[in-house]
Amino acid sequence: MSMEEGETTGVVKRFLFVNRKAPYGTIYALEALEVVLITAAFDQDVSLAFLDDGVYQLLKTADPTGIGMKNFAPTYRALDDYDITKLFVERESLEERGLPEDNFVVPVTVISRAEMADMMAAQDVVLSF
Amino acid sequence: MSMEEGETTGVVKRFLFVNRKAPYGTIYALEALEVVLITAAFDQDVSLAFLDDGVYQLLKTADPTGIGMKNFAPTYRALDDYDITKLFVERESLEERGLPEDNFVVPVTVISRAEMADMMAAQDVVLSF
Amino acid sequence: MLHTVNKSPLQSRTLEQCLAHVRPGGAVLLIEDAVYAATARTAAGAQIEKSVAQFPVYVLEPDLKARGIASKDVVKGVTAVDYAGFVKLVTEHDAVQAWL
Amino acid sequence: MLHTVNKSPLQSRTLEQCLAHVRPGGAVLLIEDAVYAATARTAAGAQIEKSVAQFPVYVLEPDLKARGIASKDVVKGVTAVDYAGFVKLVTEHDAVQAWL
Amino acid sequence: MKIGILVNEGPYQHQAADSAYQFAVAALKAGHQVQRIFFYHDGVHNASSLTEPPRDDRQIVQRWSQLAEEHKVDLVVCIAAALRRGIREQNLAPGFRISGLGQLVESGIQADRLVVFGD
Amino acid sequence: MKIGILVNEGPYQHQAADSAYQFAVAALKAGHQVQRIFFYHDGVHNASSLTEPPRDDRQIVQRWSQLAEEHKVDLVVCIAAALRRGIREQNLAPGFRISGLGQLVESGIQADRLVVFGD
Repeated sequence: MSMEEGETTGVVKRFLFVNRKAPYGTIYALEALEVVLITAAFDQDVSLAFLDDGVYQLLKTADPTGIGMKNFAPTYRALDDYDITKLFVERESLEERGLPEDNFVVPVTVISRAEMADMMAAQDVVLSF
Repeated sequence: MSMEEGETTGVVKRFLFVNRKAPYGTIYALEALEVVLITAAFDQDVSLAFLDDGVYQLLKTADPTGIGMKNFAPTYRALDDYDITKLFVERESLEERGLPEDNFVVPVTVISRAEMADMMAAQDVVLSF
Repeated sequence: MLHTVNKSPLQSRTLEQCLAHVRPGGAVLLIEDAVYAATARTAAGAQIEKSVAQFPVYVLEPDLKARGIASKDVVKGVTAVDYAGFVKLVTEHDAVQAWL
Repeated sequence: MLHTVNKSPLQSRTLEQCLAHVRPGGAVLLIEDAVYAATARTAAGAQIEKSVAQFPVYVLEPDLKARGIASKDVVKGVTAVDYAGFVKLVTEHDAVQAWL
Repeated sequence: MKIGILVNEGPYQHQAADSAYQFAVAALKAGHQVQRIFFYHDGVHNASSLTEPPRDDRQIVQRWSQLAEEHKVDLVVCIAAALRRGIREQNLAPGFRISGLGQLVESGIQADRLVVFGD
Repeated sequence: MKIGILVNEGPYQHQAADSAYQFAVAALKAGHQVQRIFFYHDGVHNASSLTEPPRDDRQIVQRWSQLAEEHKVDLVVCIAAALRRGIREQNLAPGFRISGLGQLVESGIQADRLVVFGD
């Protein structure tokens, strides 16, 4: 990314990236992460929401070598370098999938569906893939 | 299609085309129909199954001009020229969608889910899109 | 927030997930295959009928017509809009969230 | 008939549609995102546990591993197979039906 | 108002490219500015100069090119997604340009609304 | 046994192209004949010679070409679907050929099994 692209006259917007799809079955999770990393460099107020099958994206046990793919979950750790720490995971989505709250590749904040809805309503730009 | 392609040494197999997706939201219904028309020319034993959202493909009230697309449902009428008359529509799928049994662009046979399952089990080649 | 949904409620669980995340001031617009959700005599339609008491629900008319759904078969309380109406809804809400 | 399913049961209704159309002699193979259906402590998993009493249900192990699901979290009665096993299942059944 | 658009799916397979186009046309007609249309994921296929759909079907790629020409709409194709899927300068239709993901983020910042079309 | 394969989705966006490939490799390894792999719908994008994914990612198109070369697998791209989506002789990867839908029907007739991968 060039400096020129980064010039956006000091505007800071609340960007939300909504992750609702499972990893590997489609590329959405991986390419969404690529956008998040770029957005980080623009000094915006970035949040990530993981709900529905999107909660599967963060499992630290993932190992896609058997299907010839790369494990991209560790890339989420790079977000911390950009001070992106608002990773919200929906509790109800975890419960529906029988998943524990502590099996993720990065630190996350587990919130309720109602809190998720409130958080969504407070955003300026919502990107879903 | 060339004559050469049509030469398949007199083998007649039971071909089933499974249509489970709504029209227009995706191209699957249209491109599935294109395969059916080609298959007809190969003198195979062809059946079409419409279930789940696939039952929406045959509604005679469709009018996609407002979204810039062509109405392809009338093309189903061409099947009759090839003596393809085994068009099966699942009753339970209609009921779940609040649809009547007589609103289709071509004559169909409405069958139960159990009959649909039996019919599927009797096929040699099943194509789904 | 304007929430858009584009999946059939009979094939996908996206609509119910969306409806569970709408807040006061929010609205839902059904487009593409999600327009089937606005049809009467379906479970999704019954759900939508309940939702309209809490927030506005719109349906894109060109997508309804494409799929052969008559206006009389749209559940009560749902407002049909054309693409101009879609644009207007986008400008009237502070942001748009697509439920893909 | 070998039925393959590739959609997550938590996003799509495809799995339940497939299960309703399996006949004696038929079997189900869960691949791609459908492997989540074989996980314990989910509604789909409970459904699959009931199904295995009626017909064999298989799950593609490389897809399970890719998604970080441990073998111990797979519901009882479901058999994990690799791609060689997938091929073997295809040859053992007289036809294959993909539920897409 | 300035409106940005994101298209995540290719032409013909899903309706997303059609819906985005109809929305863009309606936005322009209502006097709004379509600040940018960004093509990501399979959306990059909307920029292929090599498509040749049946004559009686809508010409999706050509429609985009015309929109760019007539209304000076900025059509941007994500370079990473394009390389993955075989879209390059040599098969890029008129009116499109290939650039980085930063252009999408910039669109989110500069436009008053960002509308996403996908599957 | 003779096995035919149908691929309905493009590379990278959905896993279908990956699953089909892994299945084909396993079938060959087990001594079966992969009679034909037919690419339909967005599946035609699997034949694009212009894809250039990140180096550390799998090279889906190249993998197909190698399969064709090493095992004489017949890779057929549907001409109607390909024209709609911008795949032509000029951007066709090695080992693929463009032909009609009749080739898919023929595959269904001649192969002992037809396995479908899609979305």
